[in-house]
Amino acid sequence: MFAAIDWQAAFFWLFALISCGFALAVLFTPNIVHMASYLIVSLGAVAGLFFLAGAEFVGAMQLMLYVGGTLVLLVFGVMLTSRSNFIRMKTGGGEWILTLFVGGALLLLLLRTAFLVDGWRIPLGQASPPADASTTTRIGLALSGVRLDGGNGYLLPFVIISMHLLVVLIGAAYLARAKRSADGGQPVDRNLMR
Amino acid sequence: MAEFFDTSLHLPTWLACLLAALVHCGLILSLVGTGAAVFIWMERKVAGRIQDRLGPTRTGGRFGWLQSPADGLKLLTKEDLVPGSADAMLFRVAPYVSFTASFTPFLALPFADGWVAQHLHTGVFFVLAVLSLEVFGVILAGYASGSKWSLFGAMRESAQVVSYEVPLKLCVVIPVLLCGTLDLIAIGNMQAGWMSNWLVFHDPFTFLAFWIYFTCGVASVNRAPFDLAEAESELVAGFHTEYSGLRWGFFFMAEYGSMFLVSCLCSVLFLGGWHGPIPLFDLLGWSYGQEETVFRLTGYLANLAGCVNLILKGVLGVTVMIWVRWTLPRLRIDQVMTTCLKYCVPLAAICFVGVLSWQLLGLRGPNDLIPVAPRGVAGVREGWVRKAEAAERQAQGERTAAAGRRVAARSEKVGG
Amino acid sequence: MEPSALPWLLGLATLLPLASFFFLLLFGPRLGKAFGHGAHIATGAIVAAGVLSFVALLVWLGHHFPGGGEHPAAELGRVTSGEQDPAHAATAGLSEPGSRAVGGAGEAGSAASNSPAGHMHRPPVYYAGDYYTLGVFGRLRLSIGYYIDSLTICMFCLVTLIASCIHFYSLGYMHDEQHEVTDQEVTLRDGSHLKRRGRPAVFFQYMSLFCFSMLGLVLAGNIAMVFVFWELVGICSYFLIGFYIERRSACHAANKAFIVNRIGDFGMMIGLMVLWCGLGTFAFGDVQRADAGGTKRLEQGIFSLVRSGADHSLRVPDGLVRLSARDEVARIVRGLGPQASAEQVEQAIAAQVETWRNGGPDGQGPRFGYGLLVLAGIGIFCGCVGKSAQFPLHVWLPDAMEGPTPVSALVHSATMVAAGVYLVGRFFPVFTPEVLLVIALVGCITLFMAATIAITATDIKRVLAYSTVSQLGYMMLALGVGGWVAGLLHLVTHAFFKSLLFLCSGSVIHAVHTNEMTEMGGLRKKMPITALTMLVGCLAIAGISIPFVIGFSGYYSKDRILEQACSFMLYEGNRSFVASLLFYAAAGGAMITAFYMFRLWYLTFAGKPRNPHRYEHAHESPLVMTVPLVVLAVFATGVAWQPFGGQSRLSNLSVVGLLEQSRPLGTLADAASPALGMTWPNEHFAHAPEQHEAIVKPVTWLATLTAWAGIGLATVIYCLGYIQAAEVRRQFEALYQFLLHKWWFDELYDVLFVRPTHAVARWAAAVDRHWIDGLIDGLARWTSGLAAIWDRMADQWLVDGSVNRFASGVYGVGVWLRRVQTGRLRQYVMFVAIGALAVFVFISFFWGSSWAG
Amino acid sequence: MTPCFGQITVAHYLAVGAVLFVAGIACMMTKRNALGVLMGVELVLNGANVNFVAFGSDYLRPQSLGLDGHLMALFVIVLAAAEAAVALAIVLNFYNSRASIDVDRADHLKG
Repeated sequence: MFAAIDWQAAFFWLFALISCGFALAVLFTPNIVHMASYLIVSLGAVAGLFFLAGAEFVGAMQLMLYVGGTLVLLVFGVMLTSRSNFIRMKTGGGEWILTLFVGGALLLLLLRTAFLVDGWRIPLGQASPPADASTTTRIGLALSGVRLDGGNGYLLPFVIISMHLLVVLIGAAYLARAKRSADGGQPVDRNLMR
Repeated sequence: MAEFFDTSLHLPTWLACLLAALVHCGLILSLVGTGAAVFIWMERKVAGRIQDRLGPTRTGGRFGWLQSPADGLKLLTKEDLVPGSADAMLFRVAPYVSFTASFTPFLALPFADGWVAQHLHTGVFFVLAVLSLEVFGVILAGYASGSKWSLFGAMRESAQVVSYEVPLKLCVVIPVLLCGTLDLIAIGNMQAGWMSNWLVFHDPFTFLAFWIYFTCGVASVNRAPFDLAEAESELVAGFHTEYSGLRWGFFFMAEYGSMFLVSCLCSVLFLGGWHGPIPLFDLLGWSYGQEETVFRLTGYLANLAGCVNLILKGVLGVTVMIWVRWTLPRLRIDQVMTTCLKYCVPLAAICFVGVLSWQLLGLRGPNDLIPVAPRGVAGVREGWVRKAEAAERQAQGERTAAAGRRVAARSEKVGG
Repeated sequence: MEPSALPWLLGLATLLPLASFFFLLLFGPRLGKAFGHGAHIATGAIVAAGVLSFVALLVWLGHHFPGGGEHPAAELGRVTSGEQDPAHAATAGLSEPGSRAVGGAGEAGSAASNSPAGHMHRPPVYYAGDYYTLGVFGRLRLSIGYYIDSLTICMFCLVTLIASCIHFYSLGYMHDEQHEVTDQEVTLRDGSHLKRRGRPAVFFQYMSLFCFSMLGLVLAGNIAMVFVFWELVGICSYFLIGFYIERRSACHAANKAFIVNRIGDFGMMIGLMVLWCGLGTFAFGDVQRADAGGTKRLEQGIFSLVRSGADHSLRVPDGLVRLSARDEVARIVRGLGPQASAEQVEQAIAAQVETWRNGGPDGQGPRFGYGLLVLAGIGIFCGCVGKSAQFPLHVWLPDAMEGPTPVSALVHSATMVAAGVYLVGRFFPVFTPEVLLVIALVGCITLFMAATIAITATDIKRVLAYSTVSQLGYMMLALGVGGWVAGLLHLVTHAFFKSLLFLCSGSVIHAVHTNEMTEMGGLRKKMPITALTMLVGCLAIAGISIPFVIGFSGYYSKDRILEQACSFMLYEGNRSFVASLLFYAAAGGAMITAFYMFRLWYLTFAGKPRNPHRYEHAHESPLVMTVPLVVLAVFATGVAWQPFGGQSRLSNLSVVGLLEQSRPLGTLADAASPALGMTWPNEHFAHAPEQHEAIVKPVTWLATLTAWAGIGLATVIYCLGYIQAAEVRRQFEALYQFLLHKWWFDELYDVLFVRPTHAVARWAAAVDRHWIDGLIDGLARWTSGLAAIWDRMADQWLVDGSVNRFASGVYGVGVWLRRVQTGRLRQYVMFVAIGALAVFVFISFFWGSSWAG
Repeated sequence: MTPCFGQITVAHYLAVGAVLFVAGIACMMTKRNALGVLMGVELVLNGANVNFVAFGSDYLRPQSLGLDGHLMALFVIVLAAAEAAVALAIVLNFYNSRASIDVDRADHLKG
């Protein structure tokens, strides 16, 4: 194990800066495609944070699902935002100020809370993490209802969330289906080919 | 490697790690970059042969083997054009995204037992996740070009890739299921032994799943007959219409890199990875044991041979892709989607259920017919669970020592 | 089959039409042609009931052959006094429920052989009991009981036979009802005729219910049941008369029939109450019943209670005596004082009962209880007057001809009106001589009046209706002068020939679609079977015969009536104007009967067609209608015959023989009425050989001659045309008008009852409208005024005001808050963020940072 | 060493999560493009996820949530995917009816 502590800190700062920076970039970019790109970078950096925190499976999931999901967002952004009028979807300066004020207050509050609790500020110290820290097998077993460390199994939530996903998929497909117009057989939505 | 730098050369740890990382990156880049160049040359030659031509013959001697470096040189010297209506930043970034996405997975791809840049427990997952980012670059390129052709190509690409990821991942889950791990090294090692132990021959369903995987792999890297994103007969050149020079080259490097990656992943998952059809080094006893960590020359040789083995298998896969490209006509977009959603997805699902049933019923595969099977697949998953349990207990023990009473009580409960 | 099966046979026969009724009620409208729209169900039910009735008749004959008593007890002569026989009183008519009755024949007291007729009389054999006891309320026992004697069985056979014929006939007659009907007699406001859906199922449903009611009435074993079925018969009659409900006349007729019957029923209820108060029982016959202790106890029925005198002579029951003499009873109780025990009081009263009954020791005082008995008899007769359309209440029957003709035949000739006569016959033992005289007088008036009205009627069914009234008068007369068998025999024979006549008239109406005889004529060529059977009916009702040899059924019954009337007239001490009137009116009525019946026949069938159009379209009725006519004609001819002559046992096998079996107790004795100074001769008085020359022969010849005279007159006027009817009419214009207007009875009633009632009603309505309504309206106005003030003060200002103010306040707040709902998503998000911030700040104020440490 | 720049602790992760969260919220508040709002939602969920993972990490704290944190993060990811699918379908419908994805124009229900 060659990842020294300061290296971990360095990488943490790297990923944290990337993710926070690009999140703010998402916030301040008017172009939707740029937003999506920045978002992907930001989320990728968050995945890096996950890896750093030892949650490699969650990190991989983050990469796979969020990046995939954002990809689709990107596609939709391209599809649904015509180039000529996205410029006009501008937010007024007053709203920006208000947003920044509220957001800043919230951020300050959250940051203060994060560093307020002593238990959260005490580092792990010299206690080294477990040698074989693979979480994948344990997560897999937990999802199939087996917890080796004595916690609760997650079989039922897993099944429920599977059903949830299925229902959502069907529902989304139904919502987004091409509606046929009364006169012709062609779907109304031809944006895909524009 | 990092240990080597750290302990043998007495470098600072950070420098050792950096050096090790650089070495790994260099190796992979050179390997894949060279590979890409070779593949481009090979593609031309194979295409020529299939079309009853000779292909490149002039540059660099008889076989035209300097054709690819020459092309590279030409591309390097070209002007870096950005169209006026393009989104300049994204237009510039897009090729790198693609390139990065196709090369990064090699970090987690083992070339032999332990020969991996970064050993990840979720190797399969990582490879697939990063590989799926490649399409991101394509879409960015298509969008940023500010051209209709490019946008069309990008849209087609996204639709196709997103769709084909479903059957592809379903097929990938099958070896994962059989082996009980996402660790590529473990998956490869479980296929040691005779050729019959390769997962592709495990049962009829894995055999079918292999072919589906390969088909979907071809589609997910946008190779013919699924290369609708480029579709030069319709879209000029698809998403990279507006690109030229080095950036265009990056796209091609990315494409061939992904082809190679998909083929290598296919080898590791289905075709025994770095293990040859005959377990020569196992029989010789040269191979490293399961828990063996000390360096041995014989073990090194065995791994080297395994690395060559895997690369050969990858090249074989790429060759098949090239062959297919110049043999089959391009599909229409609706045919592409039909192939995916109406054939590949159901078949993959059937394979998944079939493999599951095969395992549950305890049916025998070809490997069971061979009396001498050094390290079989059967019962591996249970073994892994036991191993994980043991690891967990160990971890629990350490945690008990470190942490308070609450965790200790929990540990006792597990022990009881 | 044992006689114990009789109740079940007859009960089943009664219930079958009920089942048919319910079936048709529930499923009738849905039955298709396969069931004749329900007609086949009803017909099947009544035919099955008929079969059961005849089986019952055979069972009866098998066990109680008429006249074949092994203990011939000579009928008592004119015994009006003498020792009563307690033993007999206790055992006469003793019966256990459903078991064989014990005819107390052997104990018929002093078997005096001074009966000139030599007929044997035994106390009637009957079976009485209860199917089911509905409940016992103190002394009052309500039960579904039966009382079966030969009269019951006779009536069952009669009713089911005629009803079966009429059902079959109805299949043809009511055929039009199976599809849409155009009622020519109902004109709508736009001048068109009413079109309606046919309702065959409804018709047969009512017919079934009627049959059930009539059979139940006959079977009933107590007065309560009789009353129930009596009313059921009435309501069925109401339904059936009003079958053509769309016709105003049918509506009125149905209402009239029902209301007039209610008047009679009111009297009947009084009679029933008197009987129940005095006797404490509803049952007719004696029933042996095991009480709670298991000991069998004989419960005496009305008949044996009333006829407890010597040789079943009429004797006022103790209960009535006590009821009447309650002042005396009270005096006795007071005299004994409060120390006396109940037994002592009872003994003291019982000792006095005989004295009270006989009018004191010397017989000169008031005869307690006798008046109540007379009242009971008259009350019951009132009901019969209503149902049998006797003199004051006869007005409904002719109007009831508005119903379909089969209904007229079934309800208003053969069965329902016969119910009144039947009831008089059934209650005959209860009637005192005074009541009998009333009955006879009413019958006499009715018969003469109705016969005269029938002369001028031109509606074919009205003629028959008045003829029915007249014949019912004959029956009442016969019963009133003591001719029990004569009256009931006439009931039987009349049922057959009158239903025959009605069905024939129905056949004619079916053919020519009119009731007016002036539109008919010469129809015998078109409809020979109808003409022939109707001729048979006319001959039967006229009582044509070869004297002493053979005759139509009417001959036998009418002869008996006249004989009884004659013997009543000739009986010593009876020679008075009233008695003579009874006889001569009957004899004259016989002539008029023959006259109007043949007038009817000639006008209908003989001569030349008066309306060629109708004549052209006339046709003989289908087989399903003519076959019942023929069957009924056969019965109308021969129902009263004695098929086997001589002295053999079989000689008693006739309707008369059967009826003799159930002759009520004590009616073969002469009954004297000191108060009236008259004596009712027993029915066999005239048949004594010594009376043959004096009574039988002259009466027979007289009857024959009057009949022939009537026929001759009719022939002369209406067939041969020697005398013009119109001239006669002119000659006796006043009389004609009098008869044509039915003796102005309707007008009389209109003036006497209807108009005063209307006047009273108007007055009451005026009082209601002006005084009561005014009062209430004033109250209401006052209240509403008060309420309006209250409304303004409290409700509008206080309640509504506050609510409205609150509501408008809420509305204002809502309008103000509505501005928050900008519909802008991002603003909502901002609200959420600010809210979260606020919550955080809020929490941090209270908990600080210690909570997570 | 100040607490902020020493060894990495849970608090640091929480800070990153807070920044992501606030950025997401601000995104939702300012973006008129429906897809921008969706991205804001994604950011918010990610901020939450960072917290989960941080609390569940064995590297950061002795008393960690352990596997539960990972699993919660997983579920959040999956549910976010589901939410994104439905939201995109709704956006598509909105676009089909209004030819725009400006959320400010989705104000039919305004009071």
